[in-house]
Amino acid sequence: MRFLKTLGYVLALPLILVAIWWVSTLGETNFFVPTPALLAEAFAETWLGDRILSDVLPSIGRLVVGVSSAIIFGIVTGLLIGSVKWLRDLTEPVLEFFRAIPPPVLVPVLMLLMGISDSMKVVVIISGCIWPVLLNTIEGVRAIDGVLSDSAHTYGIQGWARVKYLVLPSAGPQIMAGIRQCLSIGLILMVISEMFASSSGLGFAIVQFQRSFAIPEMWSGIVILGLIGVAMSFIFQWTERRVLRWYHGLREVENAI
Amino acid sequence: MQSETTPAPAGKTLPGNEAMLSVRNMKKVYKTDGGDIEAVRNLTFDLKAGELACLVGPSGSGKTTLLKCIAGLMAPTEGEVLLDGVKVSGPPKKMAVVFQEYGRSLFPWMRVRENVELPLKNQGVPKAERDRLVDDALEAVGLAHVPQSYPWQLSGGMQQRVAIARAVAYQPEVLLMDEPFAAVDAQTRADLEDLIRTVWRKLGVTVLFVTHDIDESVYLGERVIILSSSPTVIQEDLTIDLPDERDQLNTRSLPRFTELRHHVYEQIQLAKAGHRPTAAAQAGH
Amino acid sequence: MQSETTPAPAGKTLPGNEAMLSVRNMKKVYKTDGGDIEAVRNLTFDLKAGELACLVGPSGSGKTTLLKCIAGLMAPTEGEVLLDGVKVSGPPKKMAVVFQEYGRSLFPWMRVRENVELPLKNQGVPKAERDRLVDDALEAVGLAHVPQSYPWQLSGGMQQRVAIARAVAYQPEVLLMDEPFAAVDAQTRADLEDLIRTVWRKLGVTVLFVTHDIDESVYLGERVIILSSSPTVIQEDLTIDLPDERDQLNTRSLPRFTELRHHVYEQIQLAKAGHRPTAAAQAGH
Amino acid sequence: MQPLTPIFDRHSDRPLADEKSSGPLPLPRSFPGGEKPRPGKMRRSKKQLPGLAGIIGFLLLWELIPRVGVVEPRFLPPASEVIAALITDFSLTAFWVAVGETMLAWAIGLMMAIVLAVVLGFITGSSMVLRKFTNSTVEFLRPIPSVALIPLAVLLFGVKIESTLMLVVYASFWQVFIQVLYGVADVDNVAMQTAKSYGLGTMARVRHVVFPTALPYLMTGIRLAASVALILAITAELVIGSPGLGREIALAQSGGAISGMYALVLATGLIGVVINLVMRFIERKTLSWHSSIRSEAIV
Amino acid sequence: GTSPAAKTAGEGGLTPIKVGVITITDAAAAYVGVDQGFFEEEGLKAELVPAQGGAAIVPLVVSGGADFGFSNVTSLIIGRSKGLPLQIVSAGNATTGIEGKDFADVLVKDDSGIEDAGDLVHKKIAVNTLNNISDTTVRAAIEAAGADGSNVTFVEMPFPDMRAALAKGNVDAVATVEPFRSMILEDKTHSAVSNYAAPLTDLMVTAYFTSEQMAAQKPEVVEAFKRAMSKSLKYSDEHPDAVRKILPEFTAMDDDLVNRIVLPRFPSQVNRDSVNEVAELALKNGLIDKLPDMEKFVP
Ligand SMILES: Nc1ncnc2c1ncn2[C@@H]1O[C@H](COP(=O)(O)OP(=O)(O)OP(=O)(O)O)[C@@H](O)[C@H]1O
Ligand SMILES: Nc1ncnc2c1ncn2[C@@H]1O[C@H](COP(=O)(O)OP(=O)(O)OP(=O)(O)O)[C@@H](O)[C@H]1O
Ligand SMILES: O=C([O-])O
Ligand SMILES: [Mg+2]
Ligand SMILES: [Mg+2]
Repeated sequence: MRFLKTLGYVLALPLILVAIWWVSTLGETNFFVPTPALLAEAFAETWLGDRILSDVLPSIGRLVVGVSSAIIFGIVTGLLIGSVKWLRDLTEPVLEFFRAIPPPVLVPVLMLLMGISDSMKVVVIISGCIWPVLLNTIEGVRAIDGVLSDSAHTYGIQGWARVKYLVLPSAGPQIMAGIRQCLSIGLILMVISEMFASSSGLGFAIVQFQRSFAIPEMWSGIVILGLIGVAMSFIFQWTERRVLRWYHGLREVENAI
Repeated sequence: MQSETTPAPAGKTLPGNEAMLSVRNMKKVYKTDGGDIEAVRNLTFDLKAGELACLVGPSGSGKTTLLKCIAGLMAPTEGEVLLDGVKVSGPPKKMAVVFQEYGRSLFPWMRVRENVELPLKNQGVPKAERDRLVDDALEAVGLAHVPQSYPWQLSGGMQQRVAIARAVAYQPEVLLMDEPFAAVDAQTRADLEDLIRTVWRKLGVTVLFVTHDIDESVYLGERVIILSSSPTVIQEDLTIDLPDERDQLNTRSLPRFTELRHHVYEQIQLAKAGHRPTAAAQAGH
Repeated sequence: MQSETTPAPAGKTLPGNEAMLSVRNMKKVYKTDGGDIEAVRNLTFDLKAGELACLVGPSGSGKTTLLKCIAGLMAPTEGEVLLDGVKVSGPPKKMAVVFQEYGRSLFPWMRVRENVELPLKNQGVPKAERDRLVDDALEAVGLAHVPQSYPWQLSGGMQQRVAIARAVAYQPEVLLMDEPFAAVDAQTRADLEDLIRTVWRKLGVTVLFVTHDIDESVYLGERVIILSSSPTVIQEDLTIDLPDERDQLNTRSLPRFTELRHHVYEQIQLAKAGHRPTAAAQAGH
Repeated sequence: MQPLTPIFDRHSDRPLADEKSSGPLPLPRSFPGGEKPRPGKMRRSKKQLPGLAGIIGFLLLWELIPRVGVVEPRFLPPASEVIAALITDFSLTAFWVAVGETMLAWAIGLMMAIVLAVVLGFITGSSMVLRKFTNSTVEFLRPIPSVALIPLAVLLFGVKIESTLMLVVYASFWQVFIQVLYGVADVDNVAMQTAKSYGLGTMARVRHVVFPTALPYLMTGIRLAASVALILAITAELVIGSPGLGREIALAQSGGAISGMYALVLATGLIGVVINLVMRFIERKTLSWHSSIRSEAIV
Repeated sequence: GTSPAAKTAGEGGLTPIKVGVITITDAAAAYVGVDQGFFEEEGLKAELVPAQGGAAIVPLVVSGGADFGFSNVTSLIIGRSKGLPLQIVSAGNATTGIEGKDFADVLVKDDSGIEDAGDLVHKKIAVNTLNNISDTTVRAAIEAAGADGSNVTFVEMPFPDMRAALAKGNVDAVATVEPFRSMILEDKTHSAVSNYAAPLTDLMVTAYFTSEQMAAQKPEVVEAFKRAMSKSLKYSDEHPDAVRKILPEFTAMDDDLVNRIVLPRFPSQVNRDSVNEVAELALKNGLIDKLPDMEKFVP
């Protein structure tokens, strides 16, 4: 019963949207906007074969490596920068500088420094999706309640213990917001990283389809991206409910009316 | 550096190295965008090791400010705080603080037991001893039945008792408590008062105890330090000459108890009315 | 649905439409991942319009829970709360609540004055009247000098007084207060007690006042409702037959005052000790 | 014939009068009115010092990498060369026209994204049902790269600013939206109950309780979105070819003007730094009550 | 959508048209034509809309956002075979047909040991677009040299990045065009094969196109455009100096580079045989499933 309800929530809006799309593409045909049937057909033809192995899986592999490195690196640096005021003052302008550089101009530089390799693509992914984690961690660390921080301080909880028992849990909700952003940006950058110096991958395939006017196939690739996004996000939300159990409990009790 | 209308107000001081805790000419000014706020003007007093002193004073007189300076959480604007002769510049070791904002001082992501256990764990106290200390403390504050609850699942008074249990289990050398019984009922309060005295006697801990309850200050303390209203100086530093053995029924019905509480009450009323002590009006009465 | 060992505990009820506030067989169970917690088992009592009742009970006995149910912030698990004969299903109009967690109930992004002003502004009270009400309320709680401070720039007691000022300025018909004086000093407390009685008499507001201070409950209330320990029933519903005109010195020295406070004290001790009332043991003493 | 603004023609430089001395991108003043006494100014400029040190350190590193031969200078010119090229750019009208185009797309796009995301975020965030109902769709749409939408954008709007705007809005919307969702969920129970019990209606609660609570999250979202919007504005110009810094970068690349290209990239990064300074300034004003700001004020 | 060109004649009775172009040497003839007034002579007021390649230009033309577009022939063949109603109306540019003196080359390092197309087997070659004209012609050249054309690795890389990639050894060869060809030749490199000149005869690399809809609705505008382009191409082919003069106006090449590069030919007639040949090559390489209907594609 609860499962059905959840399923209803997950599927209701997508079904409505597909229905709207279906109705609105009934009459005319636009080359760049395929009908649902055409898209479904293209999807089955394109992806339900060895492309899963040759294009999708390697991409997901790079994505996972990139996103997890970004999360870890973002949290660690964020903790440092968030807790040490002078470090924040020192690094903020440089970080802001890099944050504003578009990946398409960053990639050639990375290619210069690292050559054409998987690790270059992973670095592209990291370079883009680390920011939400980093910024949210910094802000989360800065927002720690003063009384709580004082309590930890007086009981001699410092260094790693402070991070583990105070800083991470307290900044947790905000860090989670950052991670959630990080996942989808990582996916976007996976596509962008495969637009340069590559010859396979999901992003590469989408760009190829776009260039060769295989429009239904291109959209079907985008659908795959969306589905990966949904899958990652569900895994993430499941994890989050557990990691932040106290938080959701704290916020949701007493909301009976 | 004293203005002439407010003579140097001072509590009891001790010679040389007898003092455990020394507050010397402490002044605290808060800087805000609306201008400076002089919360504490000048405080000087000593606490000797193992002393139990109560601190009373009107609301907003700087009790919390003073405690935070002693705990090394804030730097005084002028003057200094010495602990065992060493200037306090950060939270000292083996000091426990029960904050007035008890609700915000508990870690909402930890269960009650974990909250109490954390400082001990952090100190590397072995598991067995830690368990014993935590169990005893929770038992003592009457919370042995909720170790697995989160703080936000508890009532206000229960939260406050968790904070007290945490401080007691920590077995500190110096214990600072900021209105620790404000949220508990009369009976529990009496029990907790006795708990503090027991702990104090057993461990020989130095206690500075902020309270608004005048009876409580007299019942608990060996000394009651009365603060003037802000900008704060010491209104009076009163020795409580009641017998060392105290109990709720007998001690409170002693005539001397009534005398003392009357005296404290008067002094607080004076303080609230803005009366400030003269340099001469120091020491016991 | 009563278990046989705990007979229907009930406070005073009124016939038909005389009651302003009716609590009927209220039960509250908190669902947690560690199992259900039965905070309140069964409460029934009425308050007539313009009555001032105090609520006392051991820490964790469900006073805050009860207040939140009355304020329509939580739904009782069983039973109901009626206000003017209408079932409460959301926060009713013209009700003001002073929360036990005063610190968290003030908006940190608003200055003191804005905090007090907000409910009035929200009601569309004209500027001039609003200013007058806010000024009066801040004056009454002794905070006329800090309207431009943020709550977190105030001491604990000052924050609590801001919350009181907000409730008083709102001019509610029903006023619920959850240990509103816990953080203020004795003298301020006395002043605020008199303030509440003045406001109550002037506006004819119905007040339910939670306190841990037994003297306070007797001094303030026309009635003291004593709760048992959790799972909660009513231990006793006591009428305070003191003269209507009360003042801090005289009222508190009346022999009847001492009698009443002793009685309340005993009942709370019983409640704490786990004693539960029998069905017969109702009404005045 | 429309002015074909190529990479601002280096042959017909039309220096803007006093552009350099007046400072092309004035740093925001950190205090209103500027009537604060000198010490305030001193403190502020002292506060910027470490940041300046960080920048200088970065530039030194950049200078060194090509100089010691990690990469060849003709592919990654040393910082000094690029800065020189950038300073030349500063005196060209066409550069400022391109910056203007990009900043226009950035500002309009970011504004639209913020307004949309705030409105939809607050509506969605305040209702459990709505949040569950839209969850899967939101998660599906978020990872769709703006660049994949280029044909659709061109189809709808042609090679005009609207195309760039669509991509900018699409990409930066999600940054703000998700932050708002989390911010709305962060409301303190006691604060919310206080508002309810004093009869504040839904709108009043959103305004007085939910919004201030979500504000720190929102500010982070806006800071994220601000740079994503800048990135997308430039990428769209780069890929679609609509006018602005991105097209200038593409032109510089295709003309082999490596220093010129990096000068533009440097300019992009500097715009990012300036945007952040402005954001920090706004944050100090709007979040002065928040523990992240006030704890620093006290220490 | 209906183009405004037919209805609204601008001042002087000129019909405004929009032409989506890429700002590269290949499209120079259109700029020369506008400069020389050939479009006005035919009653057209041409606005050249710079865009960044097929991804933007094709939807632009199909949606009526531009009346004509410029693209490489292979892309048009692919689009046509996927069902896009594209029609070639004019030649764009063509190979010089002279090995080693064409505007496109596969360049390799001098010390690579690669001397001709046959040596490219097993190598990694950068092309700017995979599955398009470059890789198919390179493969054809390798096969023409008697080697196995399926045994090379192509990687996609924007032209501007190829020089560094080759120098760093990230790739073994780069299939490049002017002006990058001339820049890369400054390093110690040489041509392994001129991939546009060698394998096919008289290759027409790019073309101007329109949509069938436009061709049906405003045949007179299309005819006028054809005539104007024909004149422009002829003039450009005969006056390389005029081409070199105009290049700095829409690319970022400096004078020195402009004078060094090899210009393509600008044939005034569409070479249908070449289109056929390219289409067959595309079919062979699996870029398309069936040959386009030449009658409709190149009427
Ligand atoms: N962060 C702050 N910024 C500005 N002023 C402050 C700050 N904290 C405290 N104050 C001011 O300092 C004075 C003393 O405050 P403090 O909290 O020490 O009083 P207190 O004696 O603990 O009062 P209470 O009994 O009400 O808790 C008050 O006037 C208060 O407004
Ligand atoms: N959110 C919650 N989740 C689970 N249990 C709760 C929650 N809130 C309160 N309780 C439990 O309900 C009981 C009554 O709590 P309540 O806060 O009403 O007590 P109280 O009478 O106000 O106590 P105090 O005087 O200490 O404030 C307690 O046992 C408490 O642990
Ligand atoms: O949406 C982006 O393509 O970054
Ligand atoms: Mg205090
Ligand atoms: Mg309570």
